[in-house]
Amino acid sequence: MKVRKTLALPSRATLLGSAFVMAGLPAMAGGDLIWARYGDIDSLDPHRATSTLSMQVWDQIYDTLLAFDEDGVARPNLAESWEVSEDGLSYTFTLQEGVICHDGTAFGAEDVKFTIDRAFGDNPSLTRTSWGPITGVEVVDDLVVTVSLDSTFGAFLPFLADSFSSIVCASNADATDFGTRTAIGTGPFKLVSWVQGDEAVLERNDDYRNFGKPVENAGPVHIDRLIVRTIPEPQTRLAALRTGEAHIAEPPFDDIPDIQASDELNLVVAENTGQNVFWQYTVSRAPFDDIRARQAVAHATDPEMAIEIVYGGTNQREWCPIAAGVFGNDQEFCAQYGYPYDPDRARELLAEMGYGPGNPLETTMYVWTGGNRHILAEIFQAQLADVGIQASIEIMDIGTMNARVREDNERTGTDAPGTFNMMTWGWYDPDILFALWHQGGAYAGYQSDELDAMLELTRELTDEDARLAAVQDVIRYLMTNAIHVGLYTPGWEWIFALRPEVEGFKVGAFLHPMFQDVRLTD
Amino acid sequence: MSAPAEPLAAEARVAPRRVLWALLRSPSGAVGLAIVLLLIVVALLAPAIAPYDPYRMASGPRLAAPSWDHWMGTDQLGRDVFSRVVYGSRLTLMIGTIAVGISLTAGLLLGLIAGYAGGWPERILMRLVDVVFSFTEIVIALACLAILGVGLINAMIAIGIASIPFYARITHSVVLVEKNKPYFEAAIAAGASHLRLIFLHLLPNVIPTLIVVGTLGVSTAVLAAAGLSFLGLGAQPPQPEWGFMLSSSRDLISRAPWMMIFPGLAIAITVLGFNLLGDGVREVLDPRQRAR
Amino acid sequence: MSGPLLKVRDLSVAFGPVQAVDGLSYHLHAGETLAIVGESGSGKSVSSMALLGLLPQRSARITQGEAIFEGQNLLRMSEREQRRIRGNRIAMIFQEPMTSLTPVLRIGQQLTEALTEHRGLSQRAARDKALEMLRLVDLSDPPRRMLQFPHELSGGMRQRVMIAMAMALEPDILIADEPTTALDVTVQAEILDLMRDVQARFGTAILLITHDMGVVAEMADRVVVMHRGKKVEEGPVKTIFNNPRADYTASLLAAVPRLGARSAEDGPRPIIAQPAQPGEVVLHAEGMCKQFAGRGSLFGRSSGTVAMKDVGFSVRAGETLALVGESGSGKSTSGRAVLRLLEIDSGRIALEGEDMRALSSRSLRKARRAMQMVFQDPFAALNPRISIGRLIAEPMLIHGIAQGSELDDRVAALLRRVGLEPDHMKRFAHEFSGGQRQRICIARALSVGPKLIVADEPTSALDVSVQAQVLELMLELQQTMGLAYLFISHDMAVVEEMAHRVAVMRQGRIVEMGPRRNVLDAPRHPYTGALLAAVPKPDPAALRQKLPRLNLKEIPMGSLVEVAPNHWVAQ
Amino acid sequence: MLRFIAQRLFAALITIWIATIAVTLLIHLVPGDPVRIMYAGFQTTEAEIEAIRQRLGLDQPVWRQYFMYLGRVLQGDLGHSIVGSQPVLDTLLQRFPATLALTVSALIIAVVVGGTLGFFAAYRRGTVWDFGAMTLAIVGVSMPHFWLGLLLLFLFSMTLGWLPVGGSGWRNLILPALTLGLATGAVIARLTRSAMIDIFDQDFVRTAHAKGLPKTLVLYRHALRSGLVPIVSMLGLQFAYLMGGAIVIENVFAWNGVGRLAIQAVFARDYPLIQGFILFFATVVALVSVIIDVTYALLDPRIRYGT
Repeated sequence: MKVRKTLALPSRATLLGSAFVMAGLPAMAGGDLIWARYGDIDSLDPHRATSTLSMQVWDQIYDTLLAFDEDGVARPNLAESWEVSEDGLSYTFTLQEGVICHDGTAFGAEDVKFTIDRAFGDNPSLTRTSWGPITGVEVVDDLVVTVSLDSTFGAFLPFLADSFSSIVCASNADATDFGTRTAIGTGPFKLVSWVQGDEAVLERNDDYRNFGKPVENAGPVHIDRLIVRTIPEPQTRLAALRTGEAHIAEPPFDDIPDIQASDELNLVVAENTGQNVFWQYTVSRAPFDDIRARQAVAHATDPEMAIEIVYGGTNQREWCPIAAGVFGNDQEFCAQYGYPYDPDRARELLAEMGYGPGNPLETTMYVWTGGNRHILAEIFQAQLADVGIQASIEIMDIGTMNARVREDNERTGTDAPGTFNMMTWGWYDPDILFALWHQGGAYAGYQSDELDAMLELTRELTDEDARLAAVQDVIRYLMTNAIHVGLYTPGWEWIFALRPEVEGFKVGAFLHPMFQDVRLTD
Repeated sequence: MSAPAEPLAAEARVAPRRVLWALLRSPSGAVGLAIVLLLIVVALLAPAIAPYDPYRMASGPRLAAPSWDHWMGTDQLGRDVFSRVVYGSRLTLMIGTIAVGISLTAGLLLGLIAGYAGGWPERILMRLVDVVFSFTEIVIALACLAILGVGLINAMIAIGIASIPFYARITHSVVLVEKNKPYFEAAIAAGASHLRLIFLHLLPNVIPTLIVVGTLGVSTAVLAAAGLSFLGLGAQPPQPEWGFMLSSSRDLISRAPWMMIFPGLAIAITVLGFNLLGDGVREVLDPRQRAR
Repeated sequence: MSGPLLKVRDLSVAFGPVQAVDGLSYHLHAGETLAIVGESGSGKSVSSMALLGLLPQRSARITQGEAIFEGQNLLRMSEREQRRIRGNRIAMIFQEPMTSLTPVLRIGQQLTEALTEHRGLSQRAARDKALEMLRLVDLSDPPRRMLQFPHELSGGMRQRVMIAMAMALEPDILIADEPTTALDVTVQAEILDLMRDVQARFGTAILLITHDMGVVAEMADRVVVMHRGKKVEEGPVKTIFNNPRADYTASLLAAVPRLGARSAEDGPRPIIAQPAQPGEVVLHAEGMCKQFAGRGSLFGRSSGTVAMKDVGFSVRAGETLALVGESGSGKSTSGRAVLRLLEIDSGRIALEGEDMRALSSRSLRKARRAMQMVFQDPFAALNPRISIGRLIAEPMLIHGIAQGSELDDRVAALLRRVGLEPDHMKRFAHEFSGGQRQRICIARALSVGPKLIVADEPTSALDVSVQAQVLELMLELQQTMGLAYLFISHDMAVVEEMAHRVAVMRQGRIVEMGPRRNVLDAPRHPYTGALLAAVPKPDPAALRQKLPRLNLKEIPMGSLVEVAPNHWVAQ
Repeated sequence: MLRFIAQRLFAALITIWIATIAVTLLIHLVPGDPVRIMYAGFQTTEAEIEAIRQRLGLDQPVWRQYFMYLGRVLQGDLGHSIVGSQPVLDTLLQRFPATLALTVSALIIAVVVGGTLGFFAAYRRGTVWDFGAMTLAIVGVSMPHFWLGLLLLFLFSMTLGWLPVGGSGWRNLILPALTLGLATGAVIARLTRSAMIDIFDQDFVRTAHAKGLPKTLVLYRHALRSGLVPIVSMLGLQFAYLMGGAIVIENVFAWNGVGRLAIQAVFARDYPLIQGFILFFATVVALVSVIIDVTYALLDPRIRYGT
């Protein structure tokens, strides 16, 4: 049983280790590292975007109060230490001394207050609820800050290790172009320029010091510049890697076996990503207001076969509504309530509902673009067709899909059949379930006071064991009701192909790439 | 689009039988007609021609190169590319018919009305048409898709709407020429009513040009739809639409080039067919062209 | 060196299977003018283009024959040798002066390039020569002309430029292919004068290709008559005109209307025994004005062109009023205005006493029964996609005159009336010749029993022999049915044949109007006089005087004053 | 001539003005709630959605929205994109040089290749050369340009490894410019051929031949110079099509111009960005057509000397 998985770079990635060994030749200092990705960041403002692509760049510019260690546990980082009040409603953080923002100003309590106030300001953070029930921030002195909560919040500390809580220096307040041309943080790199859709150029922050990230180098990074370039086509990225136009990139999935077989490129496959992919249904309307329809879809699909075909074993079946590596994830526990591939059972359920060979259940499956998910969807579509569910596929951007799902869930008074979708989330804590399923959360339709109460409990409890039990209650509830049916993990941007000259590249828990140790050898 | 902006000569009245015969004698017309007929036959007989179910996965091994079993190889889900290309012809014909149907009907009416009415309604209408035309079809189509949302049917509608200005302009220019011919004044002098003038006198003289333009328009529509599908805005899986097949072959271009080559060829040949047919019809209907 | 300058023997040219020129032979002596005359399709242009290798290379083929010029066969020369002859020894001018000059090049360059090419003159010398030539062809301010572009010159000026260009190298032969056909009659006269001057000066032989017997009579020393690709007759101009041997020549000459032939008569030639005489006033128009808007832009309108100013006339039943004038005089505008095919700015039009401009569009459609139109171009006047029968039936259908089999009977009767077969009904316009089409147009106009027919240059697109037949039909119809004609034409001879009364138009105004005899035989307005003097006479014996130069500024263009009973002249 | 330029500029302004109306209406034609669709991220409350609606002015009547929008456009403010909330105009201007580089180099390729092919096909009309050139052209016209792009990519980048596959820089420009240029060149070849055939059939060409001028002189001085007028006049439209084609080609080659931005915007239903793009596109096309109109007016003395 693996409740938590350590950040073990999997066996294939031990090539990396051997690269270290081979590096008897001295590593070159400096150089530009080009990291090619399929898409660009949406914003440099950590309050204005939610995409993994954005977070991974924020990590390089900003730093966080806490940091996840290799096991995904929040550890001190910019905050050297903290104290929790008796009632658990007030957290006092003591900050590291001598940290300097990119513009040269000293980092301190004001910056923390600025960041949190901003997240709750006029144009609040898109992930505001995940900050927790914060009521106020008080600057005690330059390096001490107190955050007050309305109620206890079990996910508070993990959140402070996540990129959404990146500390934005107060000196950004004067910049009208914050988020586009200005981004002052305390992270390992400074922003040089960003051309949207093209590339962001970052340069080494010579004042950077690492306190809590699980890397060896505590000082400034070795490379001179990090260039984050957008190359949407997988083949193009691969070619760019091969020609040296890029150093790190996500390879095309179909080429992974070839890459593994040759030693031309190295692979780093992140685990403990916090990502999972699941079925989500429009529960408010027919046909998915009937649990049998939801169960039929779940039984009719065979994720193991599909991911084997599409991803060739680089990811795993995920039974739980939260991803492996996240607190509360337990495959064995979840599997008891899961829906194994069982087309006969699916047909039975459908027959009970009055569907049959001449009368298929017609619905629509939403999928978001990229990561070969459209192929996966086609496989699922065929599997569903096999039991008598006719699902048309609509492929759309993740933003559009979120909107459509929300619209579908909230729309009432219509005869239009409900839809279902291959939803994806990446999160560091089971608190995601609150954000998704609590009333006012992402998915309306299947909400009840009962579930709300269970979810609230997962937030309020701070004791690990008690919280675990509460989380598992929620999981059981979601799974037995076939509301949130896990499919696989991880889901996107978790495989990195590296040119052999790249050394020391690490991907931390919950998919935080770290360049602190990276060197370019000749 | 490279269709004739100028109307065909009105003298070019050729009996339907002779059109076909003349068409067969012009090299481009004959080849074009052959390709288009082939496309229609393939579309109609798709179930008989395709050796496999175009949607069935694992009809063969995944990403198999072309062979006796799979003439055009298989795709990443083991579907038979040849069968998918065959079934794709149905979608292609549908795209051509619907998109051109929309734009032709609307453009024809707009152009006829504007050209016939004259005066300020004409000026305003045609100014508007010119402006929209200058946005180019793809941008209008994108705007339509932004409104309607993605999908093959929406893409067809979007392409249809996007080409309306083109047909309106052509119709208008033909109407202007025809309207200034004495036969039209003769009809006015005979006391003909508006409807008679529009539908009995103008329309038959506009139609031949529009047949040519419409035929060429099918090729434009097919190209545009394939383009939108290629961008992911048109056909959705598992539709065996050629442009969409091309786009899903992109990631496999070096591993399975056949996935890119055959659907692309299918588009090119179809478009070529309609282009040749359009050129052929124009040659037949326009004696000035024939003299060349 | 004596003997002919150019000897053409047995020349045949084929366009695909069609034999355009069939065994043509003639010769041309130095300094003489040889006219090749024929109707459209006779092969006269093709034969001359063949001499210079200007036939379209892909479609035309010289099947046999030779053209000996200075001992060399022009037809068998290499491209290079041909080029040395072209423009240099044999020059050519064409029918359409508006399109024969390159629009994007200055006149100067077009004049000098052949000089530098053939003579190797320096730019400066070529320029001097070009200026000299422009002076020679009587163009004002030559240095300025050199810098102008073709579109800045009028048609007559361009043809002068063409002549200057052709004559600059002092060629031995000038081929003039319908050089004046596209020009107004007064301009034509000037150009013909100029050609004669130039010929006298340089001693050039002219090969004149034309369909106009008047031009032939004025210009030619000898004539070759062609018909359907073959030469039917050749001889000195006087012989051809006075004693034509071939029937075709004779009939051609007979069909040519001669100005002055009917000067002794009051009205047109009677075709039937008891021709209808002019009766009640059918059409009365007065004070018609029309200004065409300038190029419309959203900033406003540039001042437009005046098409018609204070035009008024009346036409009686059984009477023909002819509107004559040169291009742009407003005669067609007047005709269309009367039918309300275009809206006039002011004025009154009354048809049988009813104010046409006051009618609603619905009642106008009804009123149109009383007036019909016959157009210039019979090829364009018939909807190509509607059968002849339906076209003729259409006005009757619209006005509810007949239906079903009665309609068919009427159409058949009308076809017979204009000299066509009833079984032509099912055919389409393109299956008929030009003359037949014009008959169909007339039948269609007649179908609703109109009182007035506006005929806008009804024969100017037709060959002379066909023209004569159509005119006769029109006369016969008028005399039997008492039709009123508003007959629009630029051809004074045709007008003389058709009209009871004549109105002469210039620049949108009527400058003279009165009985035909008065106006044509004793014109009171200088412009009418000039117009009449410019008409080439198809009579080689007639001696031609130099045209009097009109001082355009002094032509009276004021309101009409009655100088004799019913004879009005602008003051 | 000045009057002509003023007229053309005025027409361009009308185009742009109508474009502003069109893009304002666009957002109202969207079925459903555009704000919901745009801001569907995560954790937006009803109150926030209402606030966004107000900020975008969507709670106002349409006509007022239009004037608000127009007012902002006149100040050079095209609003902020939803994704990343960047100023739309900045984003477009940042990306436009790439599109301009692509379209201009493609236009040059198209004119050189297509113009030459069309000219010689017209000159050698009816010969094997003509047939060959026109076969090539019609195949070029019929080929989907994204497919041509993929084929070139496959050949030059994947198989031969001569050229890079994507990204910025002049070497990366070669393939997309070639693809777009060849596709447009095929169209231009056909247009040029028929324009030149019209010219060759003109009386003045016959006049020039009759003067005994050498063929090349007739060809270049008389025919080609006259032919340039109709050919240049059709380039305006071709440029618009090039800009349109660039949208697809930029996506094939990951060329980072406004076209790729547009597609991303459509996918994300980022309406302010879509609106801005359409307006921007219309403006560029309108201005380019003014430039091209003025160019051909300069070539054509009939317009230059205002008749």
